Amino acid sequence: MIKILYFAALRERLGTAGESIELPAGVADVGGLLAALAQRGGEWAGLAAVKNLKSAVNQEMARQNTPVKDGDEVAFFPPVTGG
Amino acid sequence: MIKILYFAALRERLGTAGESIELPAGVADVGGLLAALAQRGGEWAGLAAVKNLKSAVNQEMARQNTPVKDGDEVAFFPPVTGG
Amino acid sequence: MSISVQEADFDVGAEIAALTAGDARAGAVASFVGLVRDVNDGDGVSEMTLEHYPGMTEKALEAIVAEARSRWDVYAVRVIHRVGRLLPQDRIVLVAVSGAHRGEAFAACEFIMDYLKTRAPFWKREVTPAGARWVDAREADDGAAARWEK
Amino acid sequence: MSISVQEADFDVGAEIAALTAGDARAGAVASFVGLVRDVNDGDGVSEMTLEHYPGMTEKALEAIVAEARSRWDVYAVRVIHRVGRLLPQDRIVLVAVSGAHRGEAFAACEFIMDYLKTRAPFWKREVTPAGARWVDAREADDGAAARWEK
Repeated sequence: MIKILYFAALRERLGTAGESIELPAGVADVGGLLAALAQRGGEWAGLAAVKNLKSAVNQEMARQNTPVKDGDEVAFFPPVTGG
Repeated sequence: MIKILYFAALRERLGTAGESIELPAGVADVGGLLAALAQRGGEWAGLAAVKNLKSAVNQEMARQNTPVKDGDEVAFFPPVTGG
Repeated sequence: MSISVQEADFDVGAEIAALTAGDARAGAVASFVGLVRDVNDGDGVSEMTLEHYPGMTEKALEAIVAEARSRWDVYAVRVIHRVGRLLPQDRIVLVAVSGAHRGEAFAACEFIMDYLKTRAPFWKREVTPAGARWVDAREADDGAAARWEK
Repeated sequence: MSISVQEADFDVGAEIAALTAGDARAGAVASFVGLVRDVNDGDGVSEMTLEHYPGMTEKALEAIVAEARSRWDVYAVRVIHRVGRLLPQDRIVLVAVSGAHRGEAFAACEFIMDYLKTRAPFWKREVTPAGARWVDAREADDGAAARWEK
């Protein structure tokens, strides 16, 4: 299982703050997970195309090629705007 | 008449915080005034040689060639160390 | 504790004083307070809500402060960031840094703010006359953070 | 009044809050507090006395603030500098600057401190175990001020 979290505009757009799913077969990194989620269609299809989409793996900023493995916490969100 | 003020270490060294004197004959700028004061001898003789001596004319930072005229307020002091 | 993420407001004077209390080595405290403006991108803002990523937020701020400490010889660092609903003129963030001299304190304080703006997971949602909207990231913030890259 | 030269201590939190009171354009306040250290040039310091040039001090600070305002788009500026006898950990100086965004506020605040250190007529006399002495100007301060020259 992996835990996926969605924040801010992305959370609103997808209509969910998060989910726990089995790591999809063949997914080894953040880019692979995005591709797997896109297969759901609808809003999910456009996920990887969201402008400046940011991600984190286990609460550390990540990139498309950051590894994802069973047990990880993955988060997707827009560019941060705090401070 | 001109008013001359001395501050900090210079005030202590010269033993005076200030004086009012007639503008010495021939003195047209800060450098000229220092030369005239040096003629007093004693601690005054070394005044122009004080390391990094600073001056002000009418409460504005000055240089050796800043003009001095009758009625001016001239100040001499070491480099500033506030803040 | 040098880092706090909280809904409550904070006392700037007390925080700055606490940073150097009992530390007579410190000759300098540089600090920054960020506030809610009543305008953004030309539109009036009547209120905003700050969302964050609990857990990661604190880790990200700790990493930013650790990076600042590795670059400059500073003594104490305090970061407070509010979350939840805020109104114009409300304080959002405080960063305060003490050091022996001002150069290090200023640099570390500005560095922390620049990195916080681009690396700490906070998102602002503001209410304008046209409705609520998520605040877009400013390109100027990316530029500000990039200048610290070695 | 944006500039004060005084013997009395000041309230950092109140001063920073007053800078943006009623001004919802302001999104940023950068500030600096200078404190008396208990050591200087390797010697213990038990107390210090700050002398200044009444009249010129205020004029010099006004000119520095005016120069900062001409360089950066900032809203409010507050400078307080104490004179007289001070003990380690006592506050010496406060510079606080508000602006729309942090870049201008930080730059103006640091600029004012750098210029104050080299252009405002204050002199520190400190008491060490070896007796009283006038503090020497730091070369680093000249360097800090020089970097703002156009």
